[in-house]
Amino acid sequence: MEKKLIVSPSPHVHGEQSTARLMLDVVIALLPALIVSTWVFGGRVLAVTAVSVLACVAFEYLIQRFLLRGPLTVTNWSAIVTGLLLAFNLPVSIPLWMVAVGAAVAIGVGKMTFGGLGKNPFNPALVGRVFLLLSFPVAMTTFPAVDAATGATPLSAVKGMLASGMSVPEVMRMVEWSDLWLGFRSGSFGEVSALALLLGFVWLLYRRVITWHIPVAVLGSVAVFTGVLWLCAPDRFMGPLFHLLTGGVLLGAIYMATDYVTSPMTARGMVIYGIGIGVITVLIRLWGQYPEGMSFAILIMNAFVPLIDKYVRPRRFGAIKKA
Amino acid sequence: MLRTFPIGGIHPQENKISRECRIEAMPLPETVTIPLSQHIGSPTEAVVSKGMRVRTGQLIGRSTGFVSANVHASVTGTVTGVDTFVDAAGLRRVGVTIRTEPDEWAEGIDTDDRIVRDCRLSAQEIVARIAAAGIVGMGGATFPTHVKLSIPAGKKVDVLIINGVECEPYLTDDYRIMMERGEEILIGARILASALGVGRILIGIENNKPDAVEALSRLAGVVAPEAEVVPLRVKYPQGSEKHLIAALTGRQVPSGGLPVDVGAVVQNVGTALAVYEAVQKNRPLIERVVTVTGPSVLRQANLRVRIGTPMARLIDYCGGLPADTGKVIAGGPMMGRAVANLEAPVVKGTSALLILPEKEARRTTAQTCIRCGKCVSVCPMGLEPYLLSRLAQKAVWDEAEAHHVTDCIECGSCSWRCPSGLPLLDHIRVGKTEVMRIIRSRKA
Amino acid sequence: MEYFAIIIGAIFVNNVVLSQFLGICPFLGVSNKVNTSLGMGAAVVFVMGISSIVVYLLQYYVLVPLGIEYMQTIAFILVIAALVQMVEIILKKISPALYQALGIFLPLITTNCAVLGVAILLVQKEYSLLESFTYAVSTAVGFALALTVFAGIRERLELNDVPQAMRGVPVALVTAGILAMAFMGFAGLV
Amino acid sequence: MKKWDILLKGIVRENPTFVLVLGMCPTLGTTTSAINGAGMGIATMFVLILSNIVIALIKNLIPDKVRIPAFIVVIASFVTIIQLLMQAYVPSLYETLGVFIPLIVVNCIILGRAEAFASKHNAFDSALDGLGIGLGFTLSLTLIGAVREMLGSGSVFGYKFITGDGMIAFVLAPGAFLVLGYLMALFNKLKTRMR
Amino acid sequence: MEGLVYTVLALSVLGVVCALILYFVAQKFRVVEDPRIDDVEKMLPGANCGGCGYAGCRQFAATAVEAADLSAQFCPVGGAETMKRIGDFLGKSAPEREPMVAVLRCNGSCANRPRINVYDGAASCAVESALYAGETACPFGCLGQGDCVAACNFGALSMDPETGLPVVDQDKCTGCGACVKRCPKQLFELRRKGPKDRRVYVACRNRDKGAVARKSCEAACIGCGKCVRACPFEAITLGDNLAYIDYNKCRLCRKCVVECPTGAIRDVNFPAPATRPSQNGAAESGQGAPAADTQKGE
Amino acid sequence: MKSSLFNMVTVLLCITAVTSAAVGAVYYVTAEPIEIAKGQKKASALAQVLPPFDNAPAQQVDTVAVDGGQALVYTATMAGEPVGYAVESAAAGFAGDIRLMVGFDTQGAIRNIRVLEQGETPGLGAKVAEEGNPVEVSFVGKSPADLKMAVRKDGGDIDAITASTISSRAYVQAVSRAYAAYLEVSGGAAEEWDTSSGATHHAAEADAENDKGDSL
Ligand SMILES: Cc1cc2nc3c(=O)[nH]c(=O)nc-3n(C[C@H](O)[C@H](O)[C@H](O)COP(=O)(O)O)c2cc1C
Ligand SMILES: Cc1cc2nc3c(=O)[nH]c(=O)nc-3n(C[C@H](O)[C@H](O)[C@H](O)COP(=O)(O)O)c2cc1C
Ligand SMILES: Cc1cc2nc3c(=O)[nH]c(=O)nc-3n(C[C@H](O)[C@H](O)[C@H](O)COP(=O)(O)O)c2cc1C
Ligand SMILES: Cc1cc2nc3c(=O)[nH]c(=O)nc-3n(C[C@H](O)[C@H](O)[C@H](O)CO)c2cc1C
Ligand code: SF4
Ligand code: SF4
Ligand code: SF4
Ligand code: SF4
Ligand code: FES
Repeated sequence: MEKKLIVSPSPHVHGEQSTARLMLDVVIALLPALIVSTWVFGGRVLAVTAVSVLACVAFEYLIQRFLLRGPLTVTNWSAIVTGLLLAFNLPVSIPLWMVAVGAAVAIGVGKMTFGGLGKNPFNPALVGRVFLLLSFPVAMTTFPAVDAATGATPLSAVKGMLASGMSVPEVMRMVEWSDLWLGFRSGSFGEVSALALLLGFVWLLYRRVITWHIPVAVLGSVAVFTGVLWLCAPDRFMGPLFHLLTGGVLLGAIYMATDYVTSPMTARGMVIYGIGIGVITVLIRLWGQYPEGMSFAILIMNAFVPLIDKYVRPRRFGAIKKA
Repeated sequence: MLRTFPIGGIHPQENKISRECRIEAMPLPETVTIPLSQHIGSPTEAVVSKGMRVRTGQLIGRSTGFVSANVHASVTGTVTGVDTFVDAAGLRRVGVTIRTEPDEWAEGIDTDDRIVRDCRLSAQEIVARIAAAGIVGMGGATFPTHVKLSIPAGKKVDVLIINGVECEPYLTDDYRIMMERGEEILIGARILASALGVGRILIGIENNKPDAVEALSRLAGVVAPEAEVVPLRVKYPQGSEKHLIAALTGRQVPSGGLPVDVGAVVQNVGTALAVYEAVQKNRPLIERVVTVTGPSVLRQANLRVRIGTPMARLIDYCGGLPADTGKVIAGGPMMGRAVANLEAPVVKGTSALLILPEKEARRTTAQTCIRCGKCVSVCPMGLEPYLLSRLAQKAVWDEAEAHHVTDCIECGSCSWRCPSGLPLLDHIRVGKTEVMRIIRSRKA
Repeated sequence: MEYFAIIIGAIFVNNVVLSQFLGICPFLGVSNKVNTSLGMGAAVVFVMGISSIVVYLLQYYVLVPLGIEYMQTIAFILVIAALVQMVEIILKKISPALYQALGIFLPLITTNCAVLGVAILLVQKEYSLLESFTYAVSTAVGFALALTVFAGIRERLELNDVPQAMRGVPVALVTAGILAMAFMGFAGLV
Repeated sequence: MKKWDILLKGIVRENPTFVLVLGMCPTLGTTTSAINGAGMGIATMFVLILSNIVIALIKNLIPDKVRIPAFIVVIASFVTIIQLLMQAYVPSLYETLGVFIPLIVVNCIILGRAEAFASKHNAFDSALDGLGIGLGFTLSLTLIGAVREMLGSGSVFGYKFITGDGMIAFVLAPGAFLVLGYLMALFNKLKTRMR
Repeated sequence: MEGLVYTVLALSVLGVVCALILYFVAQKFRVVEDPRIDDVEKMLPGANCGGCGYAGCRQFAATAVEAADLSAQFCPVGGAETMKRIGDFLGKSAPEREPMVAVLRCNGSCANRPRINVYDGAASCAVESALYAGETACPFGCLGQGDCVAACNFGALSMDPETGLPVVDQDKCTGCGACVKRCPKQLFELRRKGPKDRRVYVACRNRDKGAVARKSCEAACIGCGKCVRACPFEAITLGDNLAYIDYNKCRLCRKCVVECPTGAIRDVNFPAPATRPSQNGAAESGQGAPAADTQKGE
Repeated sequence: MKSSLFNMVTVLLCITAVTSAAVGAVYYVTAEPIEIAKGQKKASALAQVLPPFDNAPAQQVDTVAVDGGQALVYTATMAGEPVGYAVESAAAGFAGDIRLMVGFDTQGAIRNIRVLEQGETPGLGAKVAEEGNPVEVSFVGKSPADLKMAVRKDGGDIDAITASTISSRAYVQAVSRAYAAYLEVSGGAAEEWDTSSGATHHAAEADAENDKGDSL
């Protein structure tokens, strides 16, 4: 008998991007930061990362296999991205079992509860991280010292100093800008090197994995908000560059706020979302109890994404009413 | 910066393998089966019966309404049946089967190759000839051309657009006729313009065919001074008439509206050629150019084929079905329809036979939507394909309607782009059909 | 600044639903559609605003002078119930449109802990009349905000197939849990 | 209906927390530990039984139009009584449960049972119904409290089995939602499996 | 003791004032509504908890009064008892219909109807049907993508991997007709369950002429009309080359079953297999007695 | 039962009357135990932070305005002579006010400190309420006048609770306020006491010195 023809609806060809490849690109983009962190903090970085990634993949597999009994999708690399980003948000000194707990919460609560990839309303890595922060605040806010610097992160050190009555110019004089760019400072190990993170950003843009909208909106709104405050009261508020380079702003803006699943679908929506994140981050940093607000800000804006998607629709062709 | 349409769009691999193949006439097949309905609108009524002898170009199916198009015998021979046959989709259709003999042309048809430039007919006469010749849009939609030329009262058309975009990958039939029959196309365009009473003709051609742009521009200076050839940035689906109008004039056809609403009429280059032949040569639409192509096809070709020729004959003529064949597509890879039955005939709307090898033909297994928003960003209509597809799957028709599913032009950009390989358009099409049905029944 | 602190505190920092656990039943029950939750939210704002004033007057002009503060619970619930019902009846008559948009949610509010809870809290916090009103309205706005955001998420979950066992209330609760985690970030804002 | 059935249905088949999903505020707000959960449950049960009895007794005397207000007044009185008693004799528990004690008034379970059961049955059955539903409520709250306490502070009923702290998130607000959510999923799963 | 007096007085006055105000407001602002709403509301627990998803008991009542049936509504507080009372009051309790069951009018198993091409689109009958005739030569038969299975809310349908056809579990099927509506090929029909759950029907929708039909599927109805002639009760009609058995007239004698040359007629839940000239239904081939069919018996 | 205006009002009247009477009765029964229960906490705190006394300090209250609000000073006497002062003061912690009862002897040395009220995070800031926590221990037996009233992180002498600087700061500040109130009532030089915060200026200077050359 003759060969059977395949029949399917159009289109019959497909673009070259695939989900797994996109995720792989994110992993590649994160490598420079991982290398810098290992250099700065030592080999334990790799241990924490390995535990986090392996635990994420393992939990996803186990849950899919035994609880959901659905098709296995662990091969699409998304759990690896979650694992990497979760690890990047942890202090290097955290006990490894806590990393595993964080991974369990990230994947179990943050992702698989809702049905897995693509269905979770909140960023899984951040659900894991915030859970750890709330549960083990001591371990999560104790950072090992780097290179003679104090153990405190720049943000909390500055917050402390300002609280203890020092003036901003005094504090600013102590900021070692090159360390902020390169990564010689204390903090969650993935967030320290601004240059490495920006390098990854360029890769993601080049591979067209993400668009500029979210990162630029986040960074822009942080810069504008802190910039205005700084111009109005330079002796009370740190300048915008300091806020952009410290804490998790870059990591969050480039890699976590851009998570497809939990961010808006339209360009305009993304800008609104990004601005929301920037503003909330600064609010928490300056007036809240926590020295850093990026994780909370992203989670809070995640919650608004469905509403943004509902009310901010794409520009339609021929949307003008028929004459 | 070249002009293009404002929202979305993609750029798939062009793969115009057959672009250098000159149009050649395909030998007459042994039999042809000519469907009685090859257009949008009411089917025709057979005026021949089994056993009758017909001549090439003779009317065999008479149009039964305004939106309908005559069907003519494409060969000379004996009618062996007016009966059901199985079409490319495997469905039962009614058609006239003719056993072929050497051509004897029906009366009044000018078979001479000489180009006739002048046309002194009035608009009505032109439209009447076009209607008599059974011309339908050759761009794929097969909408009867005489209907398009009858502008409804109260509407005003100020520009005729000739669609030479050919944005689909692989296809080269429009390109070849532009290269080889440019002068006739321009004369056809002038005839169309005078039928519409407009003095401005825009010819849109994507910039991946600079030689066609150049050739037509040169000819336009000679035969059609009112025509302007405009090169366009390469972007799919520029060939869609709404997007072509937007690219050329900046006007957007309103949602749910027609080109006439913004004063434009769009015709394909093939249609313009057919109009030339109908009006100047009195020759009905009995043949068309079909690209036969595909990565493993032995002999790439652009064939002039009589309507009703079984597709299998074209493939045989081009070296037979390659061993690795997975899929045969009537049309381009973005919009064309996969063929289930190769014995089905070529019809007025068949622009190409594309033969894809198995490994390119298979779809990747669909994963879940990762909400990347890429489908939204490429949709040329500014829709939200991920949502429409989901709503259609869940049968939430009112929401689908509220999100303008009926605006979808079925270009397939969304499915092409989706990294998760979701068959978005498959579902959207079902949703669109269902919503259209609901809207119609609401009106009724 | 005092009022600003009350407003921010009540809406974000000590959100009724997410950190004080008041009004959870309607939060889970009426959050399937964004449009419904907007109506419900508006109705709560309206009722809480009025009831805060009435409760304030009742407390400081009846219960305290008579020395019977311990009758607070009974007196408040009675007055709130009557008030809500009255508003409903009047609304139905004078503005059927408004009733459709907002009034239909009124009965739900009587047995919503948030209204009684806020009444008790504003007395506990010894707010002045204006402060009470501000506090009540902001709390209600916080409720409406949480409800609407939540409805948005639930509409989205509705389209995605959530695992069978989690469908309905369980996934809603987990979502609320994550939302509560996120809102903890506002700690200390005021 | 068999007496036994009246009593038992509140515990599983019509469990107010896991099946009816009512009275969520105290369920979430007071279950930071097993003992707090139990306390709240018992307080609610007390009101539930007494108001059921009283309403069953007076149901025939009440005109339709003021039925609901009358019930509310009865319930509110019992709530106030228990409020006063707790303040006097278990002040520390009263302080922990805080505003949720007066809020028993608006707990939908109580008015719901008054309407759905007590206003149609005799006093004894109504008391049984109150006891059953109350037990179901108390058990659920204690269970939730125990889980949260175990995960959050590493102890159950105040008995500590690990050194140091647990996962503090579970004693905080988010933990309440999470624990209840997953317990409910588990409950659903068990129920379908049993069927 | 003085305090006690105040307490009683204050509360009583408060209660009475509230009652009076409410009474007069209610009088003054009365709105005429369907009185049944009030009646239904009275049957409800009045907890106004929102557990039903409606904005309070009254809205629930109003919806119940308006709705065609109560299947979409449930009051968690009142429970089934309350729902039944409301249903009885409104006369909307499910009417005692004759028990119906869905039957599949297609015999085109893989064995009867070889695949001649491969479908590679979205796994949905609606999509496939909109595209083309399907993977077999019969354009009328089941496409096998299982839209009907997804449509069934009661888990009564499942795809049989052997035949590629859906199977009805007659114990779970409630006769709701969801599959009838969903199937793009209109292959499902609701038929009377029949005495002892027995029924006879033509399991085919092929309207091609006999020769064509025969070529596309071995078990197709070829419109030969033998059954029409065999039926003593005139229950069978022939139209468009297709036979149809009217279940109101059919007395389950099974004369047609024996007569049909292709085995297109199905009999369900009969004790012994009827002798048929051809035993080629794939569904049948696997099973012996009781009579083969696409329905799972008890 | 059918409703009429008359029976509605009567029934409602009866029910409110009966129930309120019942509640009233319970109230009178429980009034005394409630009073005692309420007083108990304060009384026990007073007993723990003050030296033995023979008066009723709870009755002998001075209200002193300090910068962040009010402080209550309870004076304990023995045979008419003041033997100690207990000061109730508060400062804003991580979550709401931390309210302390600070006991001073007549020399101004802190005898003991009890937490009356706090809403800090369990497992973290809530440790300020535990007896013998490091912050409390840093104070007991010393006079604020001899201490640098700030946590070590801010350059002071007070040990903080791990990862709870904010709560510890609030604690220090509350003690500081208590001391100010104490000075006021006991006739000390209250004006010279700076209660501004747990961190005074010299602390910040010291901090800056320590950190010279460090990068952030
Ligand atoms: C997505 C899409 C792509 C199209 N591409 C082309 C094209 O490349 N060339 C073309 O002539 N018509 C194309 N068409 C058809 C045109 O929209 C339009 O029908 C045609 O140009 C009208 O001319 P006709 O009536 O002469 O065919 C396309 C339509 C769609 C929806
Ligand atoms: C119902 C219907 C009515 C139409 N009426 C007109 C018309 O009045 N004037 C016109 O220029 N085109 C008319 N068209 C043709 C469309 O504008 C368009 O050319 C055709 O649908 C194919 O376009 P496409 O290939 O882009 O899809 C009509 C089409 C349809 C389906
Ligand atoms: C959930 C959570 C609760 C916290 N609660 C307190 C608290 O009650 N008191 C406190 O001083 N710090 C608390 N913190 C810690 C502060 O956020 C901050 O890390 C700390 O005050 C500064 O760190 P340090 O004390 O090590 O300098 C908490 C942190 C988290 C994550
Ligand atoms: C650009 C990009 C950013 C991502 N960011 C995150 C992230 O921040 N956290 C995370 O858990 N997963 C992230 N992922 C992986 C994946 O989207 C995530 O696991 C889904 O949220 C799971 O449904 C990212 C993926 C991409 C492509
Ligand atoms: S097929 Fe429809 S929805 Fe998809 S991109 Fe094209 S127009 Fe948009
Ligand atoms: S392109 Fe695909 S994965 Fe991305 S949003 Fe659209 S449907 Fe989802
Ligand atoms: S019976 Fe109909 S709906 Fe079911 S699988 Fe076959 S074609 Fe699809
Ligand atoms: S006997 Fe069989 S094939 Fe003939 S008409 Fe009847 S059902 Fe069809
Ligand atoms: S218990 Fe139902 S709203 Fe609070």
